[in-house]
Amino acid sequence: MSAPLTPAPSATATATAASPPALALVHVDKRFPGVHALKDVSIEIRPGEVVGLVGENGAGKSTLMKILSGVYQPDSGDILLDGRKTRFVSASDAMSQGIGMVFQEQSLLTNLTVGENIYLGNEKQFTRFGIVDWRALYAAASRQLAKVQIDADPRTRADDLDFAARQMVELAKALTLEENAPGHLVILLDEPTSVLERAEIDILFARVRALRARASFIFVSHRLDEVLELSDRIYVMKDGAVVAELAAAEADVTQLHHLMVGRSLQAEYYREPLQQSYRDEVVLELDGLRLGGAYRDISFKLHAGEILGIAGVVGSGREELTRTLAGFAPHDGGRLLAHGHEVRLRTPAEAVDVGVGYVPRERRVEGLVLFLPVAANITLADLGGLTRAGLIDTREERRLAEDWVKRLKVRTPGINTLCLNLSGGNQQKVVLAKWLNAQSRILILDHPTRGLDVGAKEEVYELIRAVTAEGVAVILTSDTLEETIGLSHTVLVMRDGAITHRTDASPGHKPKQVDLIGHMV
Amino acid sequence: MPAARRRWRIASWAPLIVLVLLCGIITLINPNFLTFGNLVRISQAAMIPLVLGMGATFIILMGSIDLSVEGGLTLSAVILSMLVINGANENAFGLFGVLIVLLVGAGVGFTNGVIHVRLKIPSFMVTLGMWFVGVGAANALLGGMAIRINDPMIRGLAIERFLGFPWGVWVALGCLLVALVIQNYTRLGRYIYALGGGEELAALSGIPVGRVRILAFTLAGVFYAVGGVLAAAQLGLGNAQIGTGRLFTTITAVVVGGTALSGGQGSVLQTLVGVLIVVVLANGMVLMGVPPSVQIGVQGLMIIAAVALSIDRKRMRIVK
Amino acid sequence: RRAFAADKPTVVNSIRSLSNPYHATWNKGGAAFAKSVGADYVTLVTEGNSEKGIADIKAILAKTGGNCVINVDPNDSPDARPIVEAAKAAGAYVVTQWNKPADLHPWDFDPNYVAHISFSGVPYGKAMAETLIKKIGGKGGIVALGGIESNVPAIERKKGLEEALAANPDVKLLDYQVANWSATEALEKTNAWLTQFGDQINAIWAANDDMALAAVEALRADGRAGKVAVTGIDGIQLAVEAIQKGELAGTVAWDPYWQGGMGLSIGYQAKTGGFDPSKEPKDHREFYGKGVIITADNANAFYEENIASEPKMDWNDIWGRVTGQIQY
Amino acid sequence: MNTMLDTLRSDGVRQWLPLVTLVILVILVGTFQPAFLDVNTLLQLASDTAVLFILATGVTFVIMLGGIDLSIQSMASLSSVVVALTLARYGYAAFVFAFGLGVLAGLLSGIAHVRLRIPSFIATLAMGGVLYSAALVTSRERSITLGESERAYLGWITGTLFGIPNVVIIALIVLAIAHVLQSRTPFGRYSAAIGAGEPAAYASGVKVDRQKIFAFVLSASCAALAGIVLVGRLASGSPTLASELLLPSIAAVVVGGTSITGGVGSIWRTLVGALIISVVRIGMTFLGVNIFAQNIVFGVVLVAAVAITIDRSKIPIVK
Ligand SMILES: Nc1ncnc2c1ncn2[C@@H]1O[C@H](COP(=O)(O)OP(=O)(O)OP(=O)(O)O)[C@@H](O)[C@H]1O
Ligand SMILES: Nc1ncnc2c1ncn2[C@@H]1O[C@H](COP(=O)(O)OP(=O)(O)OP(=O)(O)O)[C@@H](O)[C@H]1O
Ligand SMILES: [Mg+2]
Ligand SMILES: [Mg+2]
Repeated sequence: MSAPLTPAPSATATATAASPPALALVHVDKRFPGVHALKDVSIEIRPGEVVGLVGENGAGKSTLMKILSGVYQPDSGDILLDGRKTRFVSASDAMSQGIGMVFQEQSLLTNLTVGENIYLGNEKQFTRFGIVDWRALYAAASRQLAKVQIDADPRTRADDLDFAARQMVELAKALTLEENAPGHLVILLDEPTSVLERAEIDILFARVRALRARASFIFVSHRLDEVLELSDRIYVMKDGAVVAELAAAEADVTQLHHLMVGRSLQAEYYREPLQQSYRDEVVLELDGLRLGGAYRDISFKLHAGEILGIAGVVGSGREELTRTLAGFAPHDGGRLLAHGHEVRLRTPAEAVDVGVGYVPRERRVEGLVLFLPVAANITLADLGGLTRAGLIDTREERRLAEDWVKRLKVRTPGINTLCLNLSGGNQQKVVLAKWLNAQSRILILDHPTRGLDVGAKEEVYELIRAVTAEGVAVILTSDTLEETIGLSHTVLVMRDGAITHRTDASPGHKPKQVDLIGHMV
Repeated sequence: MPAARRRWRIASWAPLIVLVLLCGIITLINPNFLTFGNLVRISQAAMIPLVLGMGATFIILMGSIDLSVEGGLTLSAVILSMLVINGANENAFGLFGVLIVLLVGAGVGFTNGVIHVRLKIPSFMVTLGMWFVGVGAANALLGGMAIRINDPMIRGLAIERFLGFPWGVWVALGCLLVALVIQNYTRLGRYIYALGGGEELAALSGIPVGRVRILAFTLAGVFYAVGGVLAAAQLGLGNAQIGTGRLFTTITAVVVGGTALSGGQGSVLQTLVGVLIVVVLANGMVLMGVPPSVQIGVQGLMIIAAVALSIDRKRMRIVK
Repeated sequence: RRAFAADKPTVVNSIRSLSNPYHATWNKGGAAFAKSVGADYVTLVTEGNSEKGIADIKAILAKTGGNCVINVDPNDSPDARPIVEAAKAAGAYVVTQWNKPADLHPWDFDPNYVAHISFSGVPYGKAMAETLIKKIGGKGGIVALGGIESNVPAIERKKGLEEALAANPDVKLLDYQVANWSATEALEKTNAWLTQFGDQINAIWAANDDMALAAVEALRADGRAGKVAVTGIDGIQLAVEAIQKGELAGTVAWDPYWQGGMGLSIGYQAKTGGFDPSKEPKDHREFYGKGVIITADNANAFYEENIASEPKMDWNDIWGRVTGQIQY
Repeated sequence: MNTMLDTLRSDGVRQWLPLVTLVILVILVGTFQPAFLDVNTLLQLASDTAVLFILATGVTFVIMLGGIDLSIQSMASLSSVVVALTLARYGYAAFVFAFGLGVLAGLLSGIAHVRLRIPSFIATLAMGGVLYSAALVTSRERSITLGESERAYLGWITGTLFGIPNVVIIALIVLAIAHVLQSRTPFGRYSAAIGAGEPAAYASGVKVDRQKIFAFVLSASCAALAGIVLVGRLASGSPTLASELLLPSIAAVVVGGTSITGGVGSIWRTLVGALIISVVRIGMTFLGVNIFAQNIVFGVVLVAAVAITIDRSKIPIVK
């Protein structure tokens, strides 16, 4: 891609003179096999400051954060802590020097309790003669949980918490530094908000602001408005280099977008003009559908070419509903008709058979086989169609895969690259390619843009528009209401397992967010 | 949330329920089963698998596997037989000899761990190699013969009793206690679970992953050495076949107890239950008069039944 | 062929493993013989794996170009046929012991298949059972530990036991369990019996010494050492010592030292022209060797002659222990 | 050590490492004992590897999926017993019968594993016990030697074709079929997908259970075939005929570089692995390695071979 746009403004120099930065990277370089992840990056974080970090998928944000937190070591360049050169040989080393991190991927161990997770790697303070005093540890963990206003027993196993709660626990974990490390802290937040609802985001932001007396923060998010809201100063990264540094007060979303992607934000972000009215053909019909305590009495019709957005908070039953339609949790009451035939989807295989494709929220677990090549992932759901006399037609497979890679503009070195090595947005495109290749008529999109940068999001939106234009029906649950409204023809709101509201959302009739929120809580 | 935790509890009790059921059935068929004498014998039969199971549990909790059980045990038993008062040489190191044997066990485990971690070779293969090496070395030391142990202290483990149970059983219970403390009250124990739950995540939390692995293998090696001491005490001799057949019993016991081979789930207490299930099953088979040639088959079916009854299907969505 | 006819043939023992005293002693006998004629000596072990055993033998045949003598205790009786066939094809001479199919005969592979040596399990299994029966005064309960079920010696020894019992109706066989020649398993089975039969057990018959010694240990741990009579078979050193101490009532010594050396000697003399196998009578081709029954009466003497000192063997006395042709 | 490994990191080189290891071992033994490189010796080596390879091939299918099959040696022994018992009466149908029994046993292991959700380690260990008991009972606990007339049916196993032993040809046919199954059919692809990421495969509509059951069927039927070949080689059947072949088979799979946790591997690797095991074993005999040192050398060489052959870049975490 293109070379860095502008050198970092010299404003930095003057500021440094005033107070030494709490933490700084000076001319840091980092390479992975085949990837130059960080190119001569210099940034600094001043005491009490919240620094925003934005950039496309793969721009190098997480790599930078991991260098700051001791997970990776730079190939060259220096790390300055309070103006002194230092090295972090490991994550625990960085922690002991006051650097804490909330990782982008969910990083709680689900087989341990919340309390154990919070102090994992940090039990020493509760250890006497090698024996851990669990009572003290859990009491301390309770105090940490209270900080992030999570009302959970620290003895709960982490996998009994939902994603949002886990994210808050991770924050609580990073905040243990407050007690453990002397002096000024730097807390690195890598996309902490991507799984959070607005209310929880508010808690998080309040917490960050309250802590500024003791800590500086780096905040990474793909939601540019949030970055503008929370940060004092913003670094923009592109292709491994810092291409701009600006004060948040003087920046706006359009400008950030331009700096990140190299082109302007399209006025029509959700491609609304491309939204066509859907067809009459009903592909999926739910009639009084019910599943245990999860949801009940769900009825709607999904038409070819329609995007049906489902809004609702955690626990509203929308997650279970999408899992039912994808074949993971068969309903136990009511009727479900696919293309006019009554079905009960007991396994994803049965769902695939009736034309359903599922784009899961946990892309790296359920979406892709990370250790298989791109081509194998694309054809995985429809190998039958590639099989001649029992054998896979590998030539045809290659052709198809290359075709999809081209059509969806998947950025990959080749179709034989392991999916593991693709960026989030490109991984998501491969998931979509898989279902398009299987000729799915019904796509269940579960948070399809989670973790994607604005540019990648736009491409995914465009893709969704394109497939619906060809008659594919979509059921969408999304991270933000804005996205749900922007994309959908119809929006359903669920609360406590039932539909509380349904509204038309075709262009020109888009409902307001506040109206929907009223039905959600 | 509380509901979820209760479900977990019940699932981990399931093996115990299976054990009680099994004991009930055997007692119905042969009331001798519940005599004190038989309980002592079951405890004698269980003491070695229990000690070995403690070591293997830690390894399996990490998601690894240890096939060097027999190698470690055999080498330890043989070296012990050469160090304490015996029928082949003039050595009489006594307790000090036991200590040396424990160090040998630790050395075997440490070697496993270091090769596994530093050369990044799957534990399956490293420990398979160590199995051959351990038994081979024991064999080379003995030159094929067997050495009788005459040390009264060692023999006492199998013969002398305290509160009706042989000392070896108390040693095994001591090992259980040590294992429980390590599992529940030390950082090593916690880190072992963490590695089993997700090694990359554990590393991100600053856990020295490689060191934990090496330590766990070393610890397991020590347990196998204790198993070797008990086995030598029980048979009154050291020979190169003393470990034969113990590996699969050990792993079966661990899994029957409900510890997942994929790591992260289970505990040494569950292994105690698993060991008892396996030992009671073997004991009961004889008591119930099952013909020898079908015993192993019946045992297989019973183990399938036991595991089917006691596995927590909710937690283990993926079973490999 | 690479090897010159003038070269001394390599002498090879193929046995189950070197981790049991029986075969370890066998191996010593083989080494002693090799030394006596100045031949190269090779030991092969099957580790209980028939495929490995056969493959190793074929490797030796290839390596020596057939200029070798093999004395083999096949892992399982079926193994004997491919071993003999391979030896014949390579021109090597072979002696088998213990295991071979009933319809495989040395005289069908003249001259390469020199002889098969076995020890009838039946009379010795019976003798041990009778030792026990005498010891317990002609009546009482007895339990028995058997070897690997498909194994010929295990089957024969069990048959001897049954014959003895048939002749003594007052002695009851409480249970027969298979412990696969293994001490560990024998210990477990004995433990279970102690529960099941308690004081009904007066004697334990074991198909080999390892199992018998394990039974003794189980009794000792249960506080019954000396109260129950036990016999083994094989005559390993520890068993003889146990008889001396009065812990074991009897065993049978096959003299593995003799087996390891004499098997080679027979083959070696045939190979080097000492005699022509095809001219020997059938009872020199398929014969029972002589076992020595050891009880408290002769244990000390046996110990002195065979264990305390290196046994003295006349390796040229090749037919000295023939006790008759094998009957199938 | 590490830098040397680094230079070998590129995919093209890495792929050939197992084969290179094998060739180096062969040359090594051959240097000291030229008789080892004799065509006949090498053919002998190939025939001696056939049974091991067939067993290992079967278990490769299961290992690719992330499971394990510990019942193969009992299955092979049972198969030998069944053939030996029925050959006189039914002729060639005896082989079909034994093979069918393999299919059935695999079906049962597979179903016990997926339906009852029992780890394959335990399910197949237990199944192995059941099969062993079945072999003991049907053979009445002894080995069954085949008579002259029955041995006539074994020509297809014991004979040679253009100087190549038939067992080698049988092994090559197994290799060809297994290779195609593994690399060219949906089943092979699904196995890799399940081994590398079961949740994603499941969510993509792969019938995970069915693939797993099929893998166990393949494994057990390969074991049955191995048993049949053993009957040919030993002219008899016995409940312990295939004893001690389990671990070498699994070791062959792993030594070839297939990941024991599944997802990565191939039949080619298993072939090379089986040959490495044979070469090391027979090579020690050829080189005259002290009998007491053999087990130690064997263990060390196995570990060293794996250190070279496994492809760490495709295994997320080495466990
Ligand atoms: N461990 C690694 N090995 C090889 N390449 C890596 C590794 N980690 C990151 N990369 C590569 O380095 C580049 C930067 O990745 P990084 O994760 O820092 O991006 P990011 O800005 O955090 O993206 P996102 O917004 O998707 O989180 C990418 O091309 C990525 O593929
Ligand atoms: N929620 C889940 N997430 C991931 N994997 C799952 C989940 N539920 C089940 N599995 C896995 O999928 C397998 C179950 O597959 P499934 O029952 O769908 O096969 P199937 O299509 O029914 O096969 P068959 O047609 O032969 O019955 C199990 O092996 C289990 O490990
Ligand atoms: Mg990132
Ligand atoms: Mg199903």
